[in-house]
Amino acid sequence: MKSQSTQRNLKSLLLNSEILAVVAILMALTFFLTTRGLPMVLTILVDFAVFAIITMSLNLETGFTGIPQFGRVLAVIAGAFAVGAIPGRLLAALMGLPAGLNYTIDTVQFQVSPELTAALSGSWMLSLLFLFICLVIAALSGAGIGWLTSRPAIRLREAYLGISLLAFGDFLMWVGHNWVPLVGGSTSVFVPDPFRIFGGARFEAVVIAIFLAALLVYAYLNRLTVSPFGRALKMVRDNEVSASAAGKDIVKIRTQSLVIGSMLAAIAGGLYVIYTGTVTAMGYSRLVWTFWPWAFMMLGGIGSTAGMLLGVMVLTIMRTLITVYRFEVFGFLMAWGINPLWLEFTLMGAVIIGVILFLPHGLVPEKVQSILPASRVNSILSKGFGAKLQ
Amino acid sequence: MSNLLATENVTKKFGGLAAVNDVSITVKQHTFTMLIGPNGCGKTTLINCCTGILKPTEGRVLLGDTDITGWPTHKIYEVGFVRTFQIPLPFLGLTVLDNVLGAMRNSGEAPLKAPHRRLWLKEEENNMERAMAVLHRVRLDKHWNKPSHTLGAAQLKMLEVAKGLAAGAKLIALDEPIGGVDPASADEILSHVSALKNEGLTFLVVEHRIDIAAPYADYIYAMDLGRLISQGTPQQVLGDPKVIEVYLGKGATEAC
Amino acid sequence: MAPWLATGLIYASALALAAGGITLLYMSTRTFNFAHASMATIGFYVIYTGSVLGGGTPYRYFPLAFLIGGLLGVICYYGLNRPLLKRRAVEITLMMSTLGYDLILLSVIQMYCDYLTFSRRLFPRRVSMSIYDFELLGVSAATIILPLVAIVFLTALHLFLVKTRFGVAMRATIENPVLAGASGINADRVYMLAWVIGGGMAALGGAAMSMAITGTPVLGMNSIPFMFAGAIFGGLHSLYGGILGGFVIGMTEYAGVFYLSQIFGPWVLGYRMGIPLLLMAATLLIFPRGLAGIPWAALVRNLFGKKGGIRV
Amino acid sequence: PRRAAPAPGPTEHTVVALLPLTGALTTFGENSSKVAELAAADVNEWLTKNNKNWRMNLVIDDCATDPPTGLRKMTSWHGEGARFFVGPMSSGVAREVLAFAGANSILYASPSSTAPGLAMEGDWLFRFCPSDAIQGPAIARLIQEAGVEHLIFVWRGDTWGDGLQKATADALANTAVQIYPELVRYDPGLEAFTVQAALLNDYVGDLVRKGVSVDKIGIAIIAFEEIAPFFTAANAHPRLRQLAWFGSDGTAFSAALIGDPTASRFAIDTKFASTKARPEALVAQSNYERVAQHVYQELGRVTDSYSFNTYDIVWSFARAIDEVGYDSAKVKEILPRVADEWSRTYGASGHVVLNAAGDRAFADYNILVVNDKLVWENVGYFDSRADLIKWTRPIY
Amino acid sequence: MLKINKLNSGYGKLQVLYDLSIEIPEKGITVVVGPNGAGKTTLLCSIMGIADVSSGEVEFQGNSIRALPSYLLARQGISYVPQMGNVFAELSVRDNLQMAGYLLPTAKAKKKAEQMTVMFPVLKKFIDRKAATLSGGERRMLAVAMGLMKDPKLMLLDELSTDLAPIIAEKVISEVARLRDELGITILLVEQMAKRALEIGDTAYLLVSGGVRFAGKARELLNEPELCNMYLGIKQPAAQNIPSIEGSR
Ligand SMILES: Nc1ncnc2c1ncn2[C@@H]1O[C@H](COP(=O)(O)OP(=O)(O)OP(=O)(O)O)[C@@H](O)[C@H]1O
Ligand SMILES: Nc1ncnc2c1ncn2[C@@H]1O[C@H](COP(=O)(O)OP(=O)(O)OP(=O)(O)O)[C@@H](O)[C@H]1O
Ligand SMILES: [Mg+2]
Ligand SMILES: [Mg+2]
Repeated sequence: MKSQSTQRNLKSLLLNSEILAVVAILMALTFFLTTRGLPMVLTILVDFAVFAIITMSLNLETGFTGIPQFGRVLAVIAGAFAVGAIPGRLLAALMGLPAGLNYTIDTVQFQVSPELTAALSGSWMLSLLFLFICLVIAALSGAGIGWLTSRPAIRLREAYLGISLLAFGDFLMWVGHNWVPLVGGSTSVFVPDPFRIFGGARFEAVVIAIFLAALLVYAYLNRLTVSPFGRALKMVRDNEVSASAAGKDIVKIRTQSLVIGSMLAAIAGGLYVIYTGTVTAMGYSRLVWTFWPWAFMMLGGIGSTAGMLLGVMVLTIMRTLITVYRFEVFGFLMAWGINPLWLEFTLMGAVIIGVILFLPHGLVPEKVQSILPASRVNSILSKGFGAKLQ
Repeated sequence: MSNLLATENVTKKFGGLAAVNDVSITVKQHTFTMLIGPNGCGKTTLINCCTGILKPTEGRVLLGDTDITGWPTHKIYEVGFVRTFQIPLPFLGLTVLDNVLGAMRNSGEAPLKAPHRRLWLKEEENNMERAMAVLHRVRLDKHWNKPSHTLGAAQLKMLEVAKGLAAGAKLIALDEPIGGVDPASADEILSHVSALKNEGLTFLVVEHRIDIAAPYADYIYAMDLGRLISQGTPQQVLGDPKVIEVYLGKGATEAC
Repeated sequence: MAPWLATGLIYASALALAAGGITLLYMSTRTFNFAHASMATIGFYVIYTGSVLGGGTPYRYFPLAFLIGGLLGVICYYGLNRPLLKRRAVEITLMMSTLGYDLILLSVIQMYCDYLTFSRRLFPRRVSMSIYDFELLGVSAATIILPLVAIVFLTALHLFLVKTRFGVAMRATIENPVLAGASGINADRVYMLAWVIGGGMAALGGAAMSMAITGTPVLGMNSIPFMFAGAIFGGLHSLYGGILGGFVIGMTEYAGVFYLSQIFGPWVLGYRMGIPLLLMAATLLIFPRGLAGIPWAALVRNLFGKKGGIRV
Repeated sequence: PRRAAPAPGPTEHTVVALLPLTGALTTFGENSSKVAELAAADVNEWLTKNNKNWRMNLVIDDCATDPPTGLRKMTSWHGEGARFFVGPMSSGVAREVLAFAGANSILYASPSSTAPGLAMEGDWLFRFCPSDAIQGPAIARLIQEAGVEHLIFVWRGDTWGDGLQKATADALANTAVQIYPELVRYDPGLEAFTVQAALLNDYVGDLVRKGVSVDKIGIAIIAFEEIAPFFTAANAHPRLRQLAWFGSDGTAFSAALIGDPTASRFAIDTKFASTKARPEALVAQSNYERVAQHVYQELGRVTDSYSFNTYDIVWSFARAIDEVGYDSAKVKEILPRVADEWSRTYGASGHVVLNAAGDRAFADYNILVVNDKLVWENVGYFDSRADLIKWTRPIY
Repeated sequence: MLKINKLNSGYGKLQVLYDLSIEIPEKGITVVVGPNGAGKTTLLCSIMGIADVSSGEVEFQGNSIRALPSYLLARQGISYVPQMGNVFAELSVRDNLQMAGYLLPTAKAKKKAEQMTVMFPVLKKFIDRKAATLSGGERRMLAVAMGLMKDPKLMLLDELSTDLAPIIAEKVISEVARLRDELGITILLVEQMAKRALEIGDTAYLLVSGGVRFAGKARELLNEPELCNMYLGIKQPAAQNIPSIEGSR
C-alpha cells in the first residue's frame, strides 16, 4: 500500500506540469547555449524574465479572478514612469543637483545623469539602496494604479471594463509623452544605473537579477494561488453571485487581485527601465505590453502559473528565432516581392490562432485539483466519510 | 424555542409589481420551516431579500437580534446565514469538492496569510473531511474530483445543497433543494437535513414537491401573490382551502 | 461651418460605422473583434487602390470595400470564430483569436504596401485620400456624402434587424445556441451574416475615415481604441447604442479639442484622446451599460419632479 | 534574400541596419534601407576587387520607431553576434538602446538622430548628421532673412521635433524676432490637422488685431510627411496663405507635398522654405548622385537627406572593420578618422567630420522651395561658419 | 416514429449511454424515467445531435437523422424542451415566443403565441420582461409554452414538472395528454414525477446507469413494485393512485 502510494507520488511528480515546464525551459536554454553562445541565452532570459512577471500578473487578474485586464500596460507604465521620475530625482536632490520640474529636460538630464551614475558606480551600498528604492517605488505606484483601476472594476463588467482599461492605457502613454516633467516627454529620461557598479559584467548582472526576480515572483504567486485565497479568486471568476453567497466579498477580492497583480506588473516595468537605463513614454504601447502578454498567457494556459513561464519562454524563443532566421528561411518569398520582415506579424498571429484552435487550454491547462497535497487527500479519502459532521 | 430569523413587513417591488408584499414570517431555532406557494408568489424573492441579494423596498429582516436588512450577502454569510439557489450556480471551473470547500470558512483566504501554507493547512484538512461527508450524503462523493461543469442537472442541484449544508451556518435557506432530484435521493437529502436539524441547525426550505418534503416540516408558511395566505403545522396549512385552491389543486384535496 | 466640423463629421461617421460593426459582432457572436482594425485599414486600401489604379471618385469603390470587408469577415468566421463558438469558447478566447487574425491581416497589408511601393511606384504608406475628393456645395464632398452614407446604411441595418426576426434570432442564437437550433434557427447563417455585415462595416468605416485623416497601414490600429470606446460607450447590447457611441466619441474628440484648446491653450492638443475617453468613463461609471442603457424616460420623469427612482 | 551576395570563402561580418519600416518614419526607413543595400553591395564589390578575406553581411530589420521593439531587435541580433548597427533613425530608439549598447560594446551609428541630449562623449553612438544645435540657427537665420518679426511655432511632438523646435527657439532668443507665446505641438501619430490650422489662424488673427502686418508674421513648422495634410487643412484659412512658412530637413524634398495638389499650391504661395544639410563642396567622386539615382530607380522618388548619411555609415564601418577587424572597441577608436578620410573623396553626404561627442561637427544647409513646376528647387544655402545665407535666387 | 438502435454516446471521452435501443411509437406518450445521472437528458441530447454519438442509429420516420444539425431536426418537426437552459434568458418573453415560432408563418406564430398566453396567463402579464427575471416556475412555463408552440410531430420534453407548483404541474401534464389525444402528437417525456407520468403514458422505459432496465407498457412498470421502489421512490402499490401527503413516513 505504502510503496504504491510513493510510486503514485513519483509519477505525479514526473507528470507535474511545473517540473515539466522547468525541464523544457532548461533544455531549450542548454540548446541555445551550446549552439549560439551565452549572449543569445542572456538576451532570451532578460526578455523572458520581464514578460514572465507581467504575464503572471496578468494571469492572476484575468486567469484567476476573471477581470478582463486589457490595460496591463497601465501598471507597467506606472512602474516605469515612477522609476524614471522619482528615484533619480531623490538622488539628484541629495547630491544638490537640479531635481525639480526641469530635471527631466533634455539638456539638464544630459548633465545630471552622468553624475548620478558616477555616484552609484562608486558605492555598493548606494547602488543596492537605490535599486531597493526603485523597486519599492515601482511597487507602490503599481499598487496605487491597481487600486484606482479596481474602482471602476466594481461597477463595470467584462468588455466594458476591458476596453476602458485598454483605452486608458493608451491615454497614460500619451500623458507621459506630453507632460515633460514626468519622464521627459518625447525626449526620454535617464534612469541612474545601479548595475553600473558591475562594470563590464553589467549586462550579465542585470539579466541575472531580473531573472531571479521573475523566479521569486513565480514562487510567490504559486504559493499565493494554491491556497484558499486562490480558490476564492476562482470562485469570483466563475460566479459572483454564488461567490458572495458563499461569503466572499467580491469587491475586496477583486481589489486585492488588482492591487497585487498591478504591483507585480509595475515592478516588472521598473526592472525593465533599470535594464534599459531610460524611460521613453512612447515605448509603452498596448501591442507590446498588453497584447503580447495576453498571447503568452493564452499559450501558457489561462489559470496556470507554471504555464505562464512555459508560454513566455516558448514565444520569446520563437520571436527571437523569427527575428534572426526570417531572411534565411523565408528569403525565397522575396521572389514574389514579399518581404520576410512582415512574417513576424504573420507568425505571431498564426501562433495565437493555432494555440487557440488546437491547444484551447494552453500548454499547461489549468489544474482542476485540490489544493491539499495529494498524500493528505489520500489519507482523508481512505478514512471514509461517515465521519461526523459539524 | 426562540426566533432565529424574522422578517417584519418585508415588501419588495419590481417597478409596479410587488413580488413580496408585507410579509412577516419567523423561523424558530432548530426547526424545518417550509415556504410554499404557487409559482411567482415571491418565495425566492423573499429569500433574496433576507440574504442580501436584493434589498427590500420596505420592512426589516432580523437574524436573532441583529438587523441585517440590506447587508451585503457575504456579511450575512459571516453571521451564520447561508442560502442555496433554485437554479444552481456552481463554480464551473472548480472540482465538486472545491465547490463545497469554497463555501466553507478558511482563514487562508487573506492574501497575506495565503502564501504561508502552515497557517491554514490544518483548517483545510478539517474542512475537507467535513466536505467529503456532506458529499457522501448527497451522493456526490464518487464525483468529488470532477470539474463541476461535467455534472448533470440534478447532480448540480445536489451540489448546490451540499454547498449550503457544508458552509457551517446556523441558518440555511434552501431554495427548492430537491427540484428534479429522483425521489429516493430526495428522501435521503431531506433526512440528512432533518438529522442536521436535530444537531442544532435551522432550515428555511422552499419546495414544490410537497409529497416528499412536507413530512419533514415543522411549520409551513404559504404565500400567494406576494402575501402570506396561511401558516401553521403541515396539517393545518395543507388542509387550508385557500392553499388547496391556489396551490395544491383539486387532486390533492381528495387525498387529505 | 466651424473648422473642426467638416473633419469631425467625417471622422464621427466613420467611427459610427466601425463601432456599429463591433457592436453587431459582439451582440451576435460575443466576439469583440480586434481584427476590426485591419479590416478598416483594408477598406481604406480598397478605395485607395481603386482611385489610383481604377480612376474615378473614391466613392465608387465603397461598395467594393464593403464586399471585401464582408469577405474578410466570412473568412474569420469559418476559419476561427465558428470552431470556437462550437466549442463554446469564453469571451476572452474569442477576443484573442481575432487579435491573431488582425496581426496576420496587418502583415498582409504591409506586404501589399510593399507591392504598391516597389512594383507600382506608389506611396501607399501615407495617403491623403482627400485629394481624390471633389467639391460639393462649397465644401468637400466627403463632408456631405459620408454622413449620409452612414445614416442611410445604419438606418437600413437597424430596420433590417428590427423588422425581420433576424435581429432577435441573432441575440437568441448567441445566448443559447442549443435552444436556438432546436427552434429551427440556422446558427451558421446567423453568425455568417453578422460577420459579413460586421466586416463590411469595418471596411466602410476605414474607408470613410481615410477621407478625413491620413491613410497609413496602421490607420485601423491607431483608431481601434476609439472604435471600441464608441462601442462600449453606446452600450454593447444595442446596435443603435454602438452607432451613437461612435458618433459621440468622434465628435467630442474634434469639438472638444478645438474648444478646449481655445480656452486653455494649445497644450490641450496633446491630450486630445483623453477628452472622449473621460466623457466615456464618466458616463459608464454612472450608467454601466452605456448610452443605450440610460433610462431616458425615467430621467426625464425625474427631471419633471415625478416620483420614482432611476433604476440602472 | 536581403543579404548582399556573400562569397563562400571569406568570413562574413554582420552589420545590421535597424530602420523604421513601419510607423511614422516609414518613408525614411525605406529610402535608407535601399541605400544601405546599395552601400553593402558596393562594399562587397570593393572587397572582392581587392581580394580581401571578408565580406559584409547586411541585415535589415524593422524597429518601427518603437523603443522597446528597437531594443529587442538589437538584443536579438547581439545574441547572434552582431556588433555593428546602422540606425536607429529616431533619437527615442537611439536612447533606449544606449545603455545596452554601452554595456555590450555595440557600436551603432544613426543617420538621422539629432537630439542635442544625445551628444555625449564616450558613448557607443555615432551620429552622421549634425545635431539640432546646428540646424536650429540655420532656420533662425532663414526666418530673419524673410523679415519676419512675429513667429508662430507648430511642430511634431516627438524627440526630433521637440529638439529642433527648442534649438530654433534658442537661436532666435537674442534676435528681433518675437516668438508667439502659444506653442502648437501636435501628436506624432496625428493624421488630421483641422484643429491645429484653426488655432494658427486664431493666433494670426490675434497678432493682426494687435496691429502686426501680415507680412511680418511667419510660421515655422517642424514636421515630416504630415506636412501635406497639414497644408491641406491650413489652406482652408485664406489668411494663413499670406504668411511666410518655414520648414526643416523633415520637409525638404517631401514627396507627399509634391504629390498633393492643394498642399503644393499652398507651399508655393507661402514660399515654404525648408533647410537641408548641404554636402560640403562635393568632389567628383562623391557618391551623392549614385545614391540619389539608386533610390529613384528603386522607389521612384527623390530620396531624403538622411539616406546619404546611411551610405557613408555603411562604408565607414566597412573601412574601419577592414582596418582593425570585427572589433567594435577598436573600430570605435578609429571611426572618426576613417570616416573623415573616406568621405573626403567619396562621401555621399559630403565630408564627414565627427566631433568629440561622435556627432557630425558642422554642416551647411541648402534652402529648398517648391517652384512653379512643382519640383524642389535649391535657392541658396546657409553657411554655418559665417552664419549667413547666400542666395542664388533670393525669394524674399 | 423514432427508432434508436444500439446507441453509444456521451460527452467527449465520458460515455453515458451504452448500447441503448428505444422505440417511440407514433401518436403515443413514451415515458422515460430513472434516477439522476442515468442518462435521460443525454438520450434527448443524442437525438438532437448535441451530445457526442460514437455509434448507433437514430431514425426518424424511417430516415437516419444522426448527422443532422438540430435546426434541421426542428424543421422536420421535432420540438425539444431542454431540462436546463430552456429559455433565452436575455430576451423578453415576447421575443422568446417569437423565436419559438421561428419556423411558423408570422400570422400563425402570432396566433399560437396568443394561445399560449391564454394557457399561462403569467406570460401575458410579463410579456415585455426579460426571461431572466422570471421566477423559476414561470421560466419553466415559458419553456413549455415555447415547446408547445412549435406545432411539432414529435416532442421531446425533459422534466416538465420541475419547479412547478403542484397545481400547475398537474395542468401541464394533463396538457401533454391532451396533445396526444386531440392533436395526435408523439411525445417523449422524461419525468421525475414518475407516477403521474406513467399514468398518462403509453410506453415506458426505465433507464439506469446508461442502459435500459425496463421496457414495456407504462402501467406495467407501475406494477413492478421492486423497480418502482428502488428507482422511482414509489412506495405504495400501484392501485392507490393519488399521492398521500402525510402518510409516507
Ligand atoms: N428582477 C426581477 N424583476 C422583475 N420582476 C421580478 C424579478 N425577479 C422576480 N420577479 C417577479 O417577482 C415575482 C416573484 O418571483 P419569485 O422568484 O420570488 O417567485 P417564486 O415564489 O420563487 O416562484 P417559483 O416557485 O416559480 O420559483 C415573479 O412574478 C417574478 O416574475
Ligand atoms: N455536459 C456534460 N459533460 C460531461 N458530463 C456530463 C455532462 N452532462 C451530463 N454529464 C454526465 O452524464 C451523466 C448522465 O447525465 P444526464 O444529465 O444525462 O442524466 P439524467 O438522467 O438526465 O439525470 P437528471 O435526473 O439529473 O436529469 C452524469 O453522470 C453527468 O455527470
Ligand atoms: Mg423561486
Ligand atoms: Mg436530466
